[in-house]
Amino acid sequence: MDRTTRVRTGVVATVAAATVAACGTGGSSSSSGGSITGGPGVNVSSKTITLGVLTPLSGVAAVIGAPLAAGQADYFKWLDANGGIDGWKVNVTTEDTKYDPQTEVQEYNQILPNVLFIGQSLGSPTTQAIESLATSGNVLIGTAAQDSAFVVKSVNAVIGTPYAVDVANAMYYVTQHASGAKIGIVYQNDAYGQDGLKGYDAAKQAYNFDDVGQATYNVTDTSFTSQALAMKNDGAQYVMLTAIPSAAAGIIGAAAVIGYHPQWILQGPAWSEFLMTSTGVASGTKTPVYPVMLGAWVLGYEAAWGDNSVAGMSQFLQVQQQYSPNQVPDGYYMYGYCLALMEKDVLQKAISNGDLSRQGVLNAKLNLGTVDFGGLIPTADYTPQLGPADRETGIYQVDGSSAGFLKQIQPFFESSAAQSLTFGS
Amino acid sequence: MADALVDIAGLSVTYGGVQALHEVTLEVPAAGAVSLLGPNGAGKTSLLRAVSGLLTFHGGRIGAGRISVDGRDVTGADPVKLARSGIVQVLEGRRVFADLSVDDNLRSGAFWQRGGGRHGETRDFVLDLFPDLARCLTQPAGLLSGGQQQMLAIARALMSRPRLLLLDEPSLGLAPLLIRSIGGALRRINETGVGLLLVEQSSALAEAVTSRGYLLETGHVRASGETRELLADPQVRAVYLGVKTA
Amino acid sequence: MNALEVRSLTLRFGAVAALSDVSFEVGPAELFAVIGPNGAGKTSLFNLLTRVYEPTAGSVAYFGDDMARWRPHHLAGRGIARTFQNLGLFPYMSVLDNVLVGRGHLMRQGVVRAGLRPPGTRAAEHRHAAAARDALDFVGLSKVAAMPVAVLPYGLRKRVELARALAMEPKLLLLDEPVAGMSRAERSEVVDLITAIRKDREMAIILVEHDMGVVMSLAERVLVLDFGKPIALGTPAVVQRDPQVIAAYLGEVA
Amino acid sequence: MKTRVIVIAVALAVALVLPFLLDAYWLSTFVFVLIAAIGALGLDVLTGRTGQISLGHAFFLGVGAYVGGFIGADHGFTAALWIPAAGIIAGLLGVIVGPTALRLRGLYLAIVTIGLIYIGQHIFVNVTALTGGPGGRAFVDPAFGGFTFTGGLDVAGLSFDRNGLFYYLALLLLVLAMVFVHNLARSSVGRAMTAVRDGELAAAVLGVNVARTKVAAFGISAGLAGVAGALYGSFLTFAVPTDWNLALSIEYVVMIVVGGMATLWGPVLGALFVIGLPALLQQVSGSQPFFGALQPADAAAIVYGVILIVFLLLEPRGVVGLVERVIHLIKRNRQMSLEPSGG
Amino acid sequence: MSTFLELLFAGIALGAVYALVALGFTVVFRASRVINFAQGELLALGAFVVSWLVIDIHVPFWLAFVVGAAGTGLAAFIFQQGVLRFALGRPDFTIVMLTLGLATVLQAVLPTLFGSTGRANGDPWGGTSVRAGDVALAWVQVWTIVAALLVLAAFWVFNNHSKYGLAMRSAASDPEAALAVGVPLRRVYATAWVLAGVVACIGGVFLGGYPNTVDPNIGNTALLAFPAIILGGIDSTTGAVVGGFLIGIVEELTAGYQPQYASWLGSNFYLVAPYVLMIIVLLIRPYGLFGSRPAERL
Repeated sequence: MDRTTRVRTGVVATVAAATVAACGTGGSSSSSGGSITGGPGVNVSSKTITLGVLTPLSGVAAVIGAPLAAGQADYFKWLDANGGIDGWKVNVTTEDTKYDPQTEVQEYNQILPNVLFIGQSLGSPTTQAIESLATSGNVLIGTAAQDSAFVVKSVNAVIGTPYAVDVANAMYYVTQHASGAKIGIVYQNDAYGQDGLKGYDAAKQAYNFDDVGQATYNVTDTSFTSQALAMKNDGAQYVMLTAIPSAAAGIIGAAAVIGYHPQWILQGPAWSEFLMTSTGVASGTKTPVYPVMLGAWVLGYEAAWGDNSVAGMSQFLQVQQQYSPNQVPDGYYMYGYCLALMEKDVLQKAISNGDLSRQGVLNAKLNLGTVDFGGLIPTADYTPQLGPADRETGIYQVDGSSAGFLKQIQPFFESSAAQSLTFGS
Repeated sequence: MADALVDIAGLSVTYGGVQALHEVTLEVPAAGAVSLLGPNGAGKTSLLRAVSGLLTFHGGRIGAGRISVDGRDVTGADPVKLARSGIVQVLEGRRVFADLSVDDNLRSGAFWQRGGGRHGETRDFVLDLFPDLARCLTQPAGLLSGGQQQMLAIARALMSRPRLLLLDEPSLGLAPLLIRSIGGALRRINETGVGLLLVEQSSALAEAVTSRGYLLETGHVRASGETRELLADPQVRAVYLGVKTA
Repeated sequence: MNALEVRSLTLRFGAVAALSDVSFEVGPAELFAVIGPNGAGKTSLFNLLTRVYEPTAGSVAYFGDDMARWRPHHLAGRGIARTFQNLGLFPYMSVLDNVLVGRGHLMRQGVVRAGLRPPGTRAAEHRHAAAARDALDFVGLSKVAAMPVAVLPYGLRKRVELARALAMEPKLLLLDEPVAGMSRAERSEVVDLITAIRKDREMAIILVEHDMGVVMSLAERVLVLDFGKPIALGTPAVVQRDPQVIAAYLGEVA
Repeated sequence: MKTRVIVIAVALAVALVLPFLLDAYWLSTFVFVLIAAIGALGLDVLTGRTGQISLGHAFFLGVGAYVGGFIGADHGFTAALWIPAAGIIAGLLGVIVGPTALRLRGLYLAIVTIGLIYIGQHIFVNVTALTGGPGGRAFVDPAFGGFTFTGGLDVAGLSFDRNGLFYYLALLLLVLAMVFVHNLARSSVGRAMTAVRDGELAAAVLGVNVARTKVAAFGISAGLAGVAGALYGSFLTFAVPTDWNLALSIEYVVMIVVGGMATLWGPVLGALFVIGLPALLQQVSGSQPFFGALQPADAAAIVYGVILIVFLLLEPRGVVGLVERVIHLIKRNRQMSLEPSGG
Repeated sequence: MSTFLELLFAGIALGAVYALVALGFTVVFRASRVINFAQGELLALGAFVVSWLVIDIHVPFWLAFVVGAAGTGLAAFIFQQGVLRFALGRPDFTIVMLTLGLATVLQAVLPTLFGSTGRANGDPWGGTSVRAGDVALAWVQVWTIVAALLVLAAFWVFNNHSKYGLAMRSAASDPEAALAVGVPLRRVYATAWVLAGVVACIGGVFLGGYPNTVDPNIGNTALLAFPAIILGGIDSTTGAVVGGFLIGIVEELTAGYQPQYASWLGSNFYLVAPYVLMIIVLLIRPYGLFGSRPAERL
């Protein structure tokens, strides 16, 4: 539906619309198809389901939002073209949040009456802003944020490994790799950084490694000399960076200037192909930090792009070739694709339960059990106990000759510290 | 009149709704020196602003009338254009660029002159006229005495080689001795062929410098004539000293 | 007791003396004028009297009280009102509100009370508005009470200031050039107004004015300043003939 | 006088039925507008009416939100307590901070108040117990006794959802704030504020205690910001310390300037402009990129920026000035249409 | 000791960028009496244009730098001529809002034209560095300081030895008096904006140098330079420069030592240290270290 007509019908539908929304869940109408209970965003007669996507398509976070939304949308397109879910087709309504919580709330309100659930909400602060609304409305949120706070909330459907778990696994890996090593962490002074620090502290408890120092920075910083110096003076041999790409490059670059070359460990979001070349692929112009980035470790839970040893890769590449042929190898695109895989399973379960109401979808997610992503990301478990769907991390190394500049050096693994990490208050 | 330097006819000036000048008619002969006398608020400054084009800077407007300089209509012209064509105002209260050196003050008056006022006849003339300034060229103007500042303000205006100098109370707050020396300088300037229109409260300066004068009161020309006669006029004494006229 | 006793008042800005060693006193019902050419220090004197400037030396006593510790906003409450040379009016307020600002010290009100406007506020406001209207009436401006000051011609604005000063119910009134920029007819109206004020109420008035006609017809005594120094003090007739005064005004013509 | 009553009545009537005419997007947008209008009204007391430029408003919004969170969410007290408390505590903080600014003027004051933003954020980040630290904290919906906004309300055949309830609460508080500011403006305090703005020294000589007046303006401004912040936090449900940033402060300054400073309706209309217009532009810009690359939201931002520039050039008195012109025009047309029959 | 020197040097390099940004603010302030809230976006614009020319069009860096600086100056000029010229005499508020309007537009235009991923600025130094005794310096940082000093020197020459520099100073000192003797105010204001644009581009390029990148966020650095302009005194170019270096050094030293020696001040105290310094200075000198107090008349 084109947007202007929606506004107009919105005005015409006036009181009725307000009342429907007012009633909260939008009373589930029983289906004409007999066994399926529908809800908002579900058209039982045409067998279509509409999902809402709230993601930044403009502004700074668009680098993440755009490929992530594309990966997700492309999978549903492919799914629809190949028979859907038992004949049910999935539509996606996308709104640009600009990564702004206020805009996110407005748009959540806007799309809510017409969608079954939020298929994607990107970002921690944005998702936090709609979480309690979703909780009271029993609306599932496909949460594209690895903040571990989300994994214990019933309305948040999270794929992948939380930041804290990633860091805990990485620290285990380091202690295995080089026992007695001096370790430090530089983290961003926000929720993301705090989550990384949580995993770091948990691993310290578990493995009693030599924590020589912790330093923070702020997203607005342009000088990272003091952080690099602090790590150097503390003698850290392994430095965890829970950062964003520009800051990771800044810290690593500043360290190189002062002749400090520890083993850098980048949290997933600290990595970007654009740190390496101007276009994000090997053919582009190399960036000044290219040489110092080589050899750094990157934490992740995604298979390397094009790694055909993974079962799900060929289909993934086929979908990408068909619907987004210009997409450069990009972890966020793959993440979006996997998010859609998980949501397909949720819908499949809800349909087989005969309940496509919002509550039905929530129940489906809570009791989904194991989801296999074909090796693109570790298999995940969704249970009523709540917790991270998976606790596995892979370790990659920045490498000039690999596709996407990353080469896996340690397949997915799960550490004891990660296993015992608890979440929630 | 064709040979007049300035010819003002029926000039009315308003600020917002307030009328400051009422149909003022006035004339400065070629190379002449004319004074505008009158108490505070009489409209003297407004008249100068109307001629120099600075009126718009103060939100004023020429309501009616015509100003011509050398027979050319300059009513409501742009102040920069007017300054380039030789009509320059010396503002009341000196207004030197306090944080700039004396030299820079002088040079800023010569923006449109070739060489930017670093050398040349005009500069030599000006420094000869005000030897005090020559002695403190590198000093910030703000540190000069009041009299020196007034000299600088006049000198700065001269640097643009004006043909008409509009002076707003150059004697303001100056000791008699200094007023006399400024008067001497103004006479010399006038002798070089630069016309003067002098707004004054101090009748001493007016008399020393100008031959003709106009008495302005509440926006109207009340009297005009020879400056000396004008100052002897009981009406003027009444305005200035409150001596009751018969 | 004298309304004002000024002793050796001196004000310096750096090396420049704006006022040096000025002494005079003003009786409780006297109209005292201060004159002098532009830049003589008249407004500086007013600024000292209203505590806007701190004197370099000297003292001022108001009905026997030393003013040294007062802040400007204390004056209104003590009964000192002032008009300003370049207008101290607030252009975007109505004429009536401008006058009411002058009565602020009589209607002390907390912020919360002002916003909540509890019962009884209206009556008090009416009372003050009535007083303000009286003052406007007195200067002949009741018709323009609701207009913003910005639209009034200069002459009327001067009168608004006068009305405001009167509405402050002063014991000492400082008038800074009350007729500047007025036509002759307006001037004589203001002279009549000031005369009427003096007849109506007992207050001391200090008048700074350029218009000698006005000064000479109103003042009982005149202080003449030149370059911040007092050069003459006496009745108008005496001052007018003083050769130093004539020299200051008309140069050394005579 | 009569026209004013009619305008107010019409505005109020429109405001009351508006929720029934809006979809959820616009209803939530209007809630943000109303909340912002309360905060803008406060800033206008300080900046528009007293002439003290402040870019620190966001700090007080944050304080209000956290006070609301502390009393309402952490201790479960009624909204009838935490909303006023947010205003009072933020207001007191304004009174405490205000005096540091007394010696400063114009842009110096503006930039020192930016310091308030940065120092405030630093405190917010480090006072974890109150603010949740860098990770932020959640707030609760207003609750009065056992009744909470979360589930909506059905009365007399009318149904109000959370958005609707928030709308009416914000509307009520805005109307109260407007009455308060209106009363203030016509009191001796309000006159003193304007006097301070237009001539500090003259005001002092007339008996206005300049310092006290400025501090009072700081207090009221911060107080209304506190109320707005508490509502904003509650409606948004979650905030991180960096939400109370300079950009938010600037947004409020734009509101009062664009709306029309030192007027009762200016802040309200300004809030509508600053929040409503981008929302409208985003709605009409569609979802397809323009020229293949220009994102609709970016296009909307460009159009908004251009409208802002053109509007400021053409209408120096702000939206209020525009509205007044329109009313004037209607009045004149009415008079003209009446004249022939009358004469 | 080497830690101190390294921090000090990093502080000077950071301060050089702040000084360049602050200079842009001051130039416009002296001409228009307003803070240009679009200065940060001009900075980003300049950096993007240079990066695009070098990386995508393969123009030699120095040529790209000149073209970028000219282009940014031109953009500022267009804004001054197309918008601000019509707002002469309007309240300061209105003019500040107009610069905000420009900032809004540029914030949306830049990512559309150049994308929002970080880009290299294309300078020839890359990640190379040089050692001086115990202290290592990145060439980009060295050149940043050199560039800042060169710009300051150039500005000093322009200010003190050129016709327009003189005109600008006189217009800043007393616009009416300047107008009265024929100083063309409009041209002076336009020149000021062009200069602000050029300085913004230079600041942007060096800010985007190794190990940083050019992205739409670098404009935010402009906001961090506010304490610099206030510290120095908003109408003083010398003050802008001194203030810039001062806060750069204070920020870096605080970042280096506060976590160790004054951890009770909280994490990332260096972010507010410049503001704390600014407020302390202002409490002692309300118009900054070099600023002039505006006269107030009654």
